[in-house]
Amino acid sequence: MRTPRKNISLAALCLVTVGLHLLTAATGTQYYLTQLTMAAYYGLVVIGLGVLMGYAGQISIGHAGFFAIGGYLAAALTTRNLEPFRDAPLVRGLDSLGLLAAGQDIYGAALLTVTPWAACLLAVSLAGLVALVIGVPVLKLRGHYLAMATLGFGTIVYRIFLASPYFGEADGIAEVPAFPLLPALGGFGPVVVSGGAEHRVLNFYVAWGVLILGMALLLNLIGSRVGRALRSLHSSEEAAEASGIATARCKLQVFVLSAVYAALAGVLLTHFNGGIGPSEASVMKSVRYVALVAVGGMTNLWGTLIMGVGLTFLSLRGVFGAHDDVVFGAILIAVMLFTPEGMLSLRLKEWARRLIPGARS
Amino acid sequence: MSGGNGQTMGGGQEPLLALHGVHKRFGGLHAVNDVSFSVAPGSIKAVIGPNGAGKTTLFNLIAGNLPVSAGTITFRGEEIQGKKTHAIARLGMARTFQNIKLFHGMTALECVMVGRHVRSRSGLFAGLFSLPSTWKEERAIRTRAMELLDFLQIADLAHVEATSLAFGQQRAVEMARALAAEPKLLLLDEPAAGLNIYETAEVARLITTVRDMGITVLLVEHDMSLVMDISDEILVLSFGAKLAEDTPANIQKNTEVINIYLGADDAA
Amino acid sequence: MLRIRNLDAGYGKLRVLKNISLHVKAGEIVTMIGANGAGKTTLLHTVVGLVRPMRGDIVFLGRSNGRSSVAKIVASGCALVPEGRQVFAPMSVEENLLLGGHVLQKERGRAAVLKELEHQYELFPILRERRRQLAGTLSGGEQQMLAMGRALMSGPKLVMMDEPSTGLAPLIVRDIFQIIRRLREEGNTVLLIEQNARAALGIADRGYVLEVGKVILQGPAADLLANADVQRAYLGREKIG
Amino acid sequence: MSLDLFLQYLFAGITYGSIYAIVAIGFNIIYNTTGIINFAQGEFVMLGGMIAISLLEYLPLGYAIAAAVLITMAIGALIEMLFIRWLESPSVLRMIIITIGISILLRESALHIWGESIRSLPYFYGNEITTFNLGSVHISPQVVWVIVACAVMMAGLSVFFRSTPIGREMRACAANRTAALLCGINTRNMVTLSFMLSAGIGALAGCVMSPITYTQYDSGTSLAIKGFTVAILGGLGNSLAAVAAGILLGIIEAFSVSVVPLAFQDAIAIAILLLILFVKPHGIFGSSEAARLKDF
Amino acid sequence: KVGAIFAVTGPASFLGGPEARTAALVVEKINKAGGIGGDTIQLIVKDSAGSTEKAVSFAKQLIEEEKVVAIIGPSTSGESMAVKKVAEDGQTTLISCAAADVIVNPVARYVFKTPQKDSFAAQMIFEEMRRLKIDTVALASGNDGFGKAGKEQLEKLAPAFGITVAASETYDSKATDLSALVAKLKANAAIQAVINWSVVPAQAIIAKNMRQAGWRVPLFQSHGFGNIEYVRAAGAAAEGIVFPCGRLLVVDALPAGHPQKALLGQYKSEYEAAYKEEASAFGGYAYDAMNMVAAAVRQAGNDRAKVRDAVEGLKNFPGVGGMFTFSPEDHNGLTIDSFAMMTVRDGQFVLYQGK
Ligand SMILES: Nc1ncnc2c1ncn2[C@@H]1O[C@H](COP(=O)(O)OP(=O)(O)OP(=O)(O)O)[C@@H](O)[C@H]1O
Ligand SMILES: Nc1ncnc2c1ncn2[C@@H]1O[C@H](COP(=O)(O)OP(=O)(O)OP(=O)(O)O)[C@@H](O)[C@H]1O
Ligand SMILES: [Mg+2]
Ligand SMILES: [Mg+2]
Repeated sequence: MRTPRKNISLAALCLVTVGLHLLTAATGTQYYLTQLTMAAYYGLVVIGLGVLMGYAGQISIGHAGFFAIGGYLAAALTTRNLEPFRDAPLVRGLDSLGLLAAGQDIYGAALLTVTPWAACLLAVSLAGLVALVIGVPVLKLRGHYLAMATLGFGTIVYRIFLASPYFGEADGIAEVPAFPLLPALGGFGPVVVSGGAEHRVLNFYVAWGVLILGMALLLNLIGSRVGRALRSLHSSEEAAEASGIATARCKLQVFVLSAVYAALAGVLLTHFNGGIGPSEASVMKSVRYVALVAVGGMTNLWGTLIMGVGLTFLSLRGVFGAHDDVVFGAILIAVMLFTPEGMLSLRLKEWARRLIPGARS
Repeated sequence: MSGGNGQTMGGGQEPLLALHGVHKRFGGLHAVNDVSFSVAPGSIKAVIGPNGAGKTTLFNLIAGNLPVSAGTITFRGEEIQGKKTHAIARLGMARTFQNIKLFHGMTALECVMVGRHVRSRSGLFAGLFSLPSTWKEERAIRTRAMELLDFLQIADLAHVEATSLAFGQQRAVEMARALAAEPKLLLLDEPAAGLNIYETAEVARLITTVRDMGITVLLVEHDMSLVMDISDEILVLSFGAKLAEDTPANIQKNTEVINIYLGADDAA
Repeated sequence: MLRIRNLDAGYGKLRVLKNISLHVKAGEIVTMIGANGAGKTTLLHTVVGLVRPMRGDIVFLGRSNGRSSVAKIVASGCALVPEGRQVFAPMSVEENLLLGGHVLQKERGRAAVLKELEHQYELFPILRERRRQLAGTLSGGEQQMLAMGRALMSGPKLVMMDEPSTGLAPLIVRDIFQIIRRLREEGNTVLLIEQNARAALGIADRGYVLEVGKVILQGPAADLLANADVQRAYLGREKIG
Repeated sequence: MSLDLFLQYLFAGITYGSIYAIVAIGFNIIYNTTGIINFAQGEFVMLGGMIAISLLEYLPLGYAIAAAVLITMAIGALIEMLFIRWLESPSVLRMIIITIGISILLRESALHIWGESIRSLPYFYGNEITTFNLGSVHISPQVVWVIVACAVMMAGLSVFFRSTPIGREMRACAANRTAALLCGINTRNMVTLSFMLSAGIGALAGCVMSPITYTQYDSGTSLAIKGFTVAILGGLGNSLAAVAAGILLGIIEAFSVSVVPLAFQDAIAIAILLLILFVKPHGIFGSSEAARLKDF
Repeated sequence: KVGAIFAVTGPASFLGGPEARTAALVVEKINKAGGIGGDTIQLIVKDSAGSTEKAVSFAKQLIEEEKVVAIIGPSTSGESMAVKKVAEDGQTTLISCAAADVIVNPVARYVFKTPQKDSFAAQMIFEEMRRLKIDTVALASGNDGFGKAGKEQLEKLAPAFGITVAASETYDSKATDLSALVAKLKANAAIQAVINWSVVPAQAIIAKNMRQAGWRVPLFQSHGFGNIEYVRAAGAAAEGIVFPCGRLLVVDALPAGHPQKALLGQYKSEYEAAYKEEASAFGGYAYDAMNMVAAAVRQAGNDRAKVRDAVEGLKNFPGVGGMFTFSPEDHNGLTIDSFAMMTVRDGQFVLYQGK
């Protein structure tokens, strides 16, 4: 009963993706795709968080931390030169596994780094692992205490990246190489994640493809037995437990899942931007993610997606200028005051009213 | 100890649930004090006692919502004190709550489907990738949940948000949710509270039907008409301690129970 | 004392009460019976101002309640013992009672409150034993008594009770009804909602029967007890079997 | 570590700690009435400092501070009336997000009014380099002001919430709004009052600490995070515990300097706090029982 | 059409704010004077709020979409490093207003910067120390890009001057009290002086905390101290602080013939008239960057590659920061001369005359 509706929506999203491309191509405004690509990655973080917050009811003000773990690790591994340690046993071991790549930096010096694929897997699994480890104690907390603990986690991650020379301290890491996702195949060129103008369209499709896939999986999840369990523990953990739901495990699972989403987004966006800075790990970023989920409507994954992508897109284009935060704060307050179900609920109702005028009169 | 077994306890059959010397302290308060009893499979056992006697606390101990201070609880031959609630639920125990706990934002049907949790398997990955096995399972869960709503005569409310239902209907949904787990033992905490006399009778009928389906019932209730009518055996608690354990007929004659709980002329 | 005329009320667009008229005279116990979801709770909430009337008016002690705030209505002497107890869970029993004395304190000062507190402890000795315990950890019955005690702390002229016997031991139920009678003897007026129709009609002077938001029957309690319809619907002629 | 150094660290810790504690107390006031955390609390601190500094041109120090406190209280009340008052039973999460929004708005407004430059009030007593010497330990007089202000507020508020009727009524509003209404309590006014009170306390804190920490349009945010941490660590709603937790955090921070590079100070301090929170999930002094009885 | 990326809001707004205001001022002045060859300059300012991802997004936007001839900014080193590659790929001149040496060292074709090199500042401080016979110092630096770059230079150059760095601490750029740090350093009796390197209010705080702790060793600061606000904030504790800085702060004390004097005076008075706040070195970075772009465009027109060449070809270009002489090997173009040592006396900046 739900399935077809879900699939129609997803198909519509695919169409929108292609449509956006064609529209920009037709109007010669392909440069919009750059910000659309970035926004899609942030969208991925936000929908992952949406499931955690809206469905499982666990607030996390530390998701920028997971994003940063993904991004920073990928950046560090693919840029930090292992050449001086070429003879260390660990490095040799990695090399023999084919996880290292030799290359040259932009000034022509020899460079030995971890390959992007290996770095990506490592970064994402580390983020997942961190989520698993801290999730056990953190998810025992509730309400404001949970908010505090996740906030604390985010702050710690932020501080560590900011204080470690390995991660470039305040400067972050620049000159991150492109990420060859797939080698050239038949008529298609290689699929790479990189910010170069020549890869713009390709990257747009990669990002939106990842987003759509991520969305499809989450939609599956919330319609499933596990999703139902999540919603039930959101409302009463005691009753959920009594129904045989291992609430701690369930919460942990989504927590890790959403961390993996955030980390993956972090990895891909870092390759796309060619760098990452500490602002990506900051508390304000985490707060922003939470706010985007809220603006989209807590238990409305589509709303979260649309608001997440839409607002980040506008912000990345700098349409609000120096008033970015002000506008954001104002939207936040307005939405929470007038349509706590999310911005979309307003319009949907209006449309519904317009579509069935007969019912009114 | 539960020497005097109720009639329903078949010869030599092991009790489904047995408590031995169970204690629960809250700071200085001894809420449950050295309580031992057992419940025979297929019987209905009621726990009564003045307000604050420790009945709900006892339920919370059995269901694993609270840790015991001392003593053992055996369910289906396994010691369950210290186990997690959901693990106990998996063993075949389901309950309803004194203060109804339905899930916000879910329809009655969905609430009951949650109750099916222990009877289904598909996990995170199956859910994420929507494997065919999940579809099948999902359909089965849905069908079974509808059957239960039907059984409780609230099938027409299946798609109404559970928390906006009237009180009695919410009780029914809770019951359906508990039954969905196909438990061996059903704990009911005041199932008739807030119901009028007809609804209470309905509940009584329901409980006996459930028993006849082979589910053992342990219930707490203040409505004596219900308790005396349907239970096979009654346990009386007072100030956390066991005061009496006997058949309804004998309990009604027990002067101590009359003095502290039933009141002189209120036997029905 | 309380007069309700042609009252409509509900939630959002949902109209729960339809054209209700009733009255309560000083010194009376009036009971209202009705099935689940009939709108009994909604009615009490409307009287006390938690729900706004859509139409009609409510006159309490000669003043219209229609647009007053809950605080004003309570201060004018109309107290509600809510359904589901609603105690201040993280606060101690004594604090709960003192909060009930808010109105009294404003009008007659602290000494009066302390005196009233003592009075409640006499009515409900168990509360005195548990005065330092957090209200949320009380057993169901204890909480119910606390809720009643709290409402009575304001020294109300009209006490409205929403299913006070729910979840109470038989002995206590009788105590509660005893207390209600005593309240009348002390000159209080009580509007009582009960599922236990027989007991309620037993102590009441008059009764109303509510069904899906409408008053379908009313009259002296004894008449209602004898009414065949009421018997069929709410009293049960024989024991359950 | 020499005794001198030890004492000097200890005092540094107490200074930080008292600052965090006064911010935390502000959180607790609103929490005690509404059950929500007001994330704009840090902005009240900033506003207090900024307004006092601006008024200093026209008024002597004492009056400027008093006026700043009053104005901030008015702003607090205004915010409550505009954004909070007319909401019907909002969820906790919704309130958190609204207050986050308010905090962003206040901060950005401050940026547009006062610019990004830093300001500060003059020292109440002496100047930047005046110190008291206790043995070989040097203490700035302003630190004494902060500690005294913190102690007075803590004591005053504990008494207020524990034993005055208004304090009790404020707590009742948080515990169960409907029931509070039924007791004849005007819950809306209570909430407004709590916003005024916490805005006032925040503003006062902002003034007292301004000579030490300076005031900038965004100085509220980091203070708010620390204050929030401390409020939680102590156990929400308990001002006494907040002070203890604040000083604990301050001392951890001060002493961590001697072990690890300063850059990791925050990470270490918060990690320790999280560990404490895992062991005592409702704060060091919070009772788990009481916490379970609150709904969020 | 010129693009600008500044951190107008956010944690680095103390840089981006004056920079954006200055750039606007310069553009307005040029346009009022008839623009360049009859065309007015259109300045597009983007607020990055100090975050790299926004800086990258805006840089791409400016290059691909707005087709600007050059970009000035960003304000911080981290952003500049991230944007560097975008500018190279997009073959658009970028004149960064951030300090770190790595931005132009090694040289990237299209990337320039206007702030003086950290290494010059470090050298000047060390030279002064050698004169004062100080050989053991403690470093304190902010945890932002500025502090980080300074720390690297100081640590690298110290051995060459025979100076030992006995302790090096990094503090948070939002730090509100550093008395614990000061206590720790003070406990080390070998330390003869402290060098603090940051751009944030902590510069005033550390001065204050040192004096409050009764510690009298000399305090050296970086050119980040060149903002009168910090002197005011530190009050009595600022007296005697020594730091290298561009000559903007002491313009009145410059000898009449000094090549920068007229320009500095003009910038200072115009800025202060327009915004009612004191001009700081930060705004100067943008002033120079904007003027360079204008000069280059005047020479080369609207062709990006030619503009780049023109910037690289600037020689003896008078700016707020000093006299710029770019070359293919040097994209900063300043010499150590661009700095002068200064100190604080009676709450005012004055040229440092030695002890
Ligand atoms: N968490 C707790 N902390 C302290 N005391 C508690 C706690 N939970 C229950 N109690 C106390 O234990 C006693 C038993 O409570 P319980 O809820 O089990 O009573 P009950 O028999 O279910 O009563 P009722 O029939 O009124 O529901 C009561 O006195 C109650 O106040
Ligand atoms: N807050 C609410 N929002 C929407 N509908 C409500 C709300 N509260 C009650 N209702 C609906 O109003 C109707 C009457 O409810 P009410 O609680 O007044 O009944 P009642 O007679 O007190 O029933 P009970 O005996 O179960 O307490 C019910 O259909 C109920 O679903
Ligand atoms: Mg109970
Ligand atoms: Mg009701």
